[in-house]
Amino acid sequence: MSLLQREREIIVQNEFIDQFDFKEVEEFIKSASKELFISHKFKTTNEMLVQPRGGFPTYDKVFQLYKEFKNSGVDVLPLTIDSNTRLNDYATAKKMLALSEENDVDMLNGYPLINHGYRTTRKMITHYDTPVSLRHGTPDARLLVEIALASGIFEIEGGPITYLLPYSKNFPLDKAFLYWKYVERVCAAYSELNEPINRESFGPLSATMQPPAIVLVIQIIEMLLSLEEGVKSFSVSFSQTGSMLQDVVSSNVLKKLSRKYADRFGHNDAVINLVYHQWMGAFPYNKHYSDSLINTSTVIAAMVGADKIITKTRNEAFGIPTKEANALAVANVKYTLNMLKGLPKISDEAEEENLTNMVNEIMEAVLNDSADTLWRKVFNAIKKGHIEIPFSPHIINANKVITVRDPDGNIRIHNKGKLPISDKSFAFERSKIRLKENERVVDKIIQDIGIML
Amino acid sequence: MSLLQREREIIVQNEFIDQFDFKEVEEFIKSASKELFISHKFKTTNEMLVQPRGGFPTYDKVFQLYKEFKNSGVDVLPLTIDSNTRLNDYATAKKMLALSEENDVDMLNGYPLINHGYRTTRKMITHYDTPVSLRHGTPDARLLVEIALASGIFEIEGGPITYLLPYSKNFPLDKAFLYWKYVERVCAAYSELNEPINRESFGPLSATMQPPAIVLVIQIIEMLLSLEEGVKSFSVSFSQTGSMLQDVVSSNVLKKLSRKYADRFGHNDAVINLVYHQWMGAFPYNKHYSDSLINTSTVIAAMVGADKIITKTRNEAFGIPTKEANALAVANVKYTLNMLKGLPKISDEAEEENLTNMVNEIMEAVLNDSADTLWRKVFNAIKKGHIEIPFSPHIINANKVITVRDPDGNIRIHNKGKLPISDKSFAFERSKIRLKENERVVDKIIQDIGIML
Amino acid sequence: MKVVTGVVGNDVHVVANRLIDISLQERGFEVFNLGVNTYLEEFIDAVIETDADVLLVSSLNGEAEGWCRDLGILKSKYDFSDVVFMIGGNLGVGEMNAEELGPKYRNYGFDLVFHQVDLNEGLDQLENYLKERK
Amino acid sequence: MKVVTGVVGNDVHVVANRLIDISLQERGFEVFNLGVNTYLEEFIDAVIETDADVLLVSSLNGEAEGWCRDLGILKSKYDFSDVVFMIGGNLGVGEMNAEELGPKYRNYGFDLVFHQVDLNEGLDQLENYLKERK
Ligand code: B12
Ligand code: B12
Repeated sequence: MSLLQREREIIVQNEFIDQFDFKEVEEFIKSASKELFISHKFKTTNEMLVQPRGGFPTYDKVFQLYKEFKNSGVDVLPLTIDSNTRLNDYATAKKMLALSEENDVDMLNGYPLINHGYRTTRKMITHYDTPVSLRHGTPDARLLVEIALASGIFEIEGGPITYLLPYSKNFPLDKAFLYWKYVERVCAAYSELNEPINRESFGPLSATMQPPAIVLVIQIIEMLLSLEEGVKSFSVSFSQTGSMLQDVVSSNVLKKLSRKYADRFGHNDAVINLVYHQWMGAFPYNKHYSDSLINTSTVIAAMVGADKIITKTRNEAFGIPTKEANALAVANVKYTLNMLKGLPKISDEAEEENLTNMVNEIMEAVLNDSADTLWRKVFNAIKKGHIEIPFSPHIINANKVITVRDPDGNIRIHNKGKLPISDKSFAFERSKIRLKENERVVDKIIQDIGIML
Repeated sequence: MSLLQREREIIVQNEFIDQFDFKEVEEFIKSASKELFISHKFKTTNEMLVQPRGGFPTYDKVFQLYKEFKNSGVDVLPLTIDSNTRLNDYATAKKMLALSEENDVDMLNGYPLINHGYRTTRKMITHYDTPVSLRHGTPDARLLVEIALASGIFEIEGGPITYLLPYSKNFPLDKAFLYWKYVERVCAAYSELNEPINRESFGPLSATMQPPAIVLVIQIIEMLLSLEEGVKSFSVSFSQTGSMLQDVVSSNVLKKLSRKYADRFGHNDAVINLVYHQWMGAFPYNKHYSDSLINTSTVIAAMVGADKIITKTRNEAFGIPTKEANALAVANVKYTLNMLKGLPKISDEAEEENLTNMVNEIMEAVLNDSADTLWRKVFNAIKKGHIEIPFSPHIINANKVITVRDPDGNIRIHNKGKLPISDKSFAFERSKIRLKENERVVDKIIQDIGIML
Repeated sequence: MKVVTGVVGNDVHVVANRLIDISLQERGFEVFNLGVNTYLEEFIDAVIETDADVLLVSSLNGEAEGWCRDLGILKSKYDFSDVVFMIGGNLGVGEMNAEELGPKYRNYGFDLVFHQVDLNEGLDQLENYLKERK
Repeated sequence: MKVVTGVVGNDVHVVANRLIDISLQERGFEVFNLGVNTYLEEFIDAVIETDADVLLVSSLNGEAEGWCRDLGILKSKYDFSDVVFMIGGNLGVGEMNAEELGPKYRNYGFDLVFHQVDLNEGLDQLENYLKERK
């Protein structure tokens, strides 16, 4: 028995789940409907796929949610996991699930997949026969991903960096790398049975003043870590920055460089897709304004040429959206995508060059680290502050980089901290920033966080 | 006494209005608040001005409408005139106004300005101290414009072509030219007393499958006819075509050519602004989709760099919007414009060149006509079918031109009728069209009219 | 079958009118299209002149009510018992309750009333109505 | 004045927490920021250790209720009569009725409850509350 298989058997021996039947799961995946694979859908359509977010504590509510989504023309269904499960706190999740079921109130902000188990969940997923994407934010997602795949969820979001720095306070980084290696390997193994399992990185990060250079570096790294383990279908992603041009520039550079680095590391056969997240930052409390914001995101997604868009709802500022509000958002996005015609090809040479340079500079610094494996190089890079993200709650994050918006809304690097970018690149960034006389950077940041309010 | 003044005195002797006091009106305009002049607002702001449409039969309802608009942050107020007044049928308007006042139902689709009179209307307009734009669609607008200007309405929309071909069945074209000459002269005369009166052309025309070449030609012609009479502030306009790129191309070419032709005819001192109309064609019955459509229009308006946007509402398919729905639309547009950052500069050389050529070709044919004055040349051009618009109800319209959409939504000239465009330009247009095998042009047109449904 | 059609009153919305013309012809009707801006009297005259079976009135700009209230008086002067009177489009100013508009226009003398109903649906119903009447 | 602050439970929303830290300092408070993912027991310990005047709990991910129901039990073990207990952020899953949430959280043992209330408004009210109590 392989080492991986040994580890898997240990992982699935967990008091919160029933007996895990590897044989049966393998059979299920082997003969699963192609319709469940987003990798298949990407291959067979030219249209941008629309995927909402969403998950409720109980099976019934998720079932109803999916029904609404299907009526609204959804392309990819989400399964959002509650935050206790994300932190492997299955006991609390169980308690809250019971409370939710008894009292018909939602005591969890997502679906506790472990507690429901794969036998139950699979029923729902095969019933709708539509790709489902696992949305979690879990540093140690080994068990969660086993259960997800066994349920028929063939797209797994996340990664050791993107599901750690924004989502955890002190989960050990090296463990996250190893646990995600497990996830990649399991996905790679199942990918050989049918259509490929798709892995997706989470580009929005902390969704707050993230500079594209860092987002792109992290996207490329997580892609490489995944492809290295044999994954063949990968989605890179980023979220609306607040500047239309910066979105276009980010997209152009990300498409180019993700392909370049994949090829450089010999993964020429890997399929790479681009996912765009509608505005992930603070939303206005006015629902009409939220509608306007969401629609504007949709237009931009079409202009950047994303392969999939992940939607928000008019309820975002208030709380988990009702299924109706969520499905409405999907229908609106579908309408707009369908109606949008004659999209121009946009680019900005100077901006694209500078972003390309910054990404390459950081990548070179990472790859030049003396460690023996890619994940260790990246681990060191994060420890050294060569990679860090603004507004991470994690203790390992360097918290030296400071970003502000320029007058066009572009997120610019104001303090570069330990980021290994050249003086020239940094000078370009700084040259765009305009602070008013006596304006304090902190006040500017507070204002820049709230640009959509 | 000048000839014009003699004509004016005759015009204002109308059984439906009270005594018209020219002296008093002149005094009023001389000392009117600068805030009432949109020409002043254009000069003093960099932001896109937002103007809704709207008008109700009774004074009170318009007063309340304006109040809603002001609360929503409106920049320019509209005064939309009912369709009887538009056709100079003041008797019917009077009857319907009385019915509306008695029964508290709206028996008119706009404000019957003649019946209300300028003394009453001026109270409302000076009360809000905000520019008001007259929206009508009247071939013979002489009396209406006198009353409007006397009321403090310092932007007059329309023109002899744009308010005739889409708005009338058999009103004589030559009369329209002469009556609009009157309007231009009155506007020019008042422009010397205070800030300039702004004239605006109505680019949407019949709002249905209008090819940009024709729209631009008509915009330029109406601008020239107006500047020729001494008007100093003019707005050219067009409405969303259904293709983002075609909107951008139209805008770029219209800005360039309107300036070029104004200068060529010696009107270097005239200020020209660009107005963008949100989608003017058939709206969906789903109000959320209408919201999405409207927001998309707003994004495009920002991308084309309009100086003013004219808004629609989520009620468009249903009927005249309530004041609340109308104000909501304004607030949403303001929000989106404020939130949109980092807009790219877009252009498309080949498309811009072809559109420029077509406009120049038609303009040259018009200007080469042997008639002695511009308006007669244009009159002949329309009679000859050198200028015509699809879906005009007017008997003089040639009805030979047929347009269809290309796969990117661009409106293309499929039959050129008598349009004096070169073979090369026409070949460019035709080369973009793709009809399915055995597809009938009429079915394609029906489908192309309904692209937003 | 002969149909007289047009847009009533001071209404210039011509797009639907063009489509109605085409659709009626495709369904095999003989069409007399008076176009936009047509007054009730002109419609009545045309029905008599052409000996039409159907009068199909459109109205889009919301003002139909004002123009159609006198249909009863006009109808009473002639024998129109064989003619189908039909109206459709957007039959009120502002957002209307379709349920209220039906009885109102039937009261004025219309047999078939279609507020914000798709053209093809309306024409299907017309054909059914004609069939059943036989 | 000393304030202990942090985000309760399995909640990683750190943005408001950073702003709270800055704003409290600007208003002259001495701040002990426990950051995100802080459990009720840790808050209580910190209040005792630092002898704080105010405990300012944030919760954004909607799960505060589950984490705060035991506050009463914990409070009953110590004398916290001088400490202001305050909570704010997004205090329920889904769209909530703010009027219902106030009494619920006050019942758990909070003195000041701010559901979807702007930070500065909340801190103004805290300062008023502290003034009035004197
Ligand atoms: C950015 C964001 C994220 C980022 C967070 C990055 C990070 N580490 O900080 C990411 C993408 C990682 C994220 C993850 C998740 N998120 Co989140 N997130 C948001 C979002 C869009 C903005 C939050 C933000 O930063 N706002 C800016 C700051 C400055 O404002 P604020 O946090 O709202 O705080 C203001 C006030 O509340 C107040 N305030 C805060 N605390 C206190 C305390 C007191 C005493 C007072 C007076 C005031 C006060 O002060 C601030 C300024 O006025 C909100 C939705 C929104 N509000 O628009 C959702 C939101 C908070 N997230 C939500 C959820 C559910 C999650 C997830 C569980 C994922 C999921 N199921 O969808 C995970 C959480 C995992 C976990 N373990 O907690 C929900 C919470 C649901 C609910 N309450 O019903 C929200 C509301 C979105 C939604 N509608 O579903 N999220
Ligand atoms: C394009 C348009 C214009 C163009 C018209 C160009 C032209 N000459 O045709 C322009 C810009 C010039 C224009 C002018 C005006 N318009 Co206009 N216009 C529209 C708009 C946006 C689309 C109309 C259209 O062409 N639709 C496409 C065609 C194919 O569909 P349709 O007309 O809706 O018809 C369908 C059905 O109704 C049905 N149908 C029609 N007739 C019949 C008959 C029968 C028997 C049946 C079964 C079915 C049927 O068949 C069609 C296909 O299904 C509509 C709003 C909307 N619907 O989105 C407003 C609208 C019709 N206009 C309106 C108004 C008020 C005006 C103006 C008075 C200006 C103003 N005050 O705002 C002037 C009219 C002046 C006048 N004298 O009439 C209002 C009517 C208000 C109301 N009913 O409450 C509308 C609804 C807009 C609004 N919400 O305010 N307009």
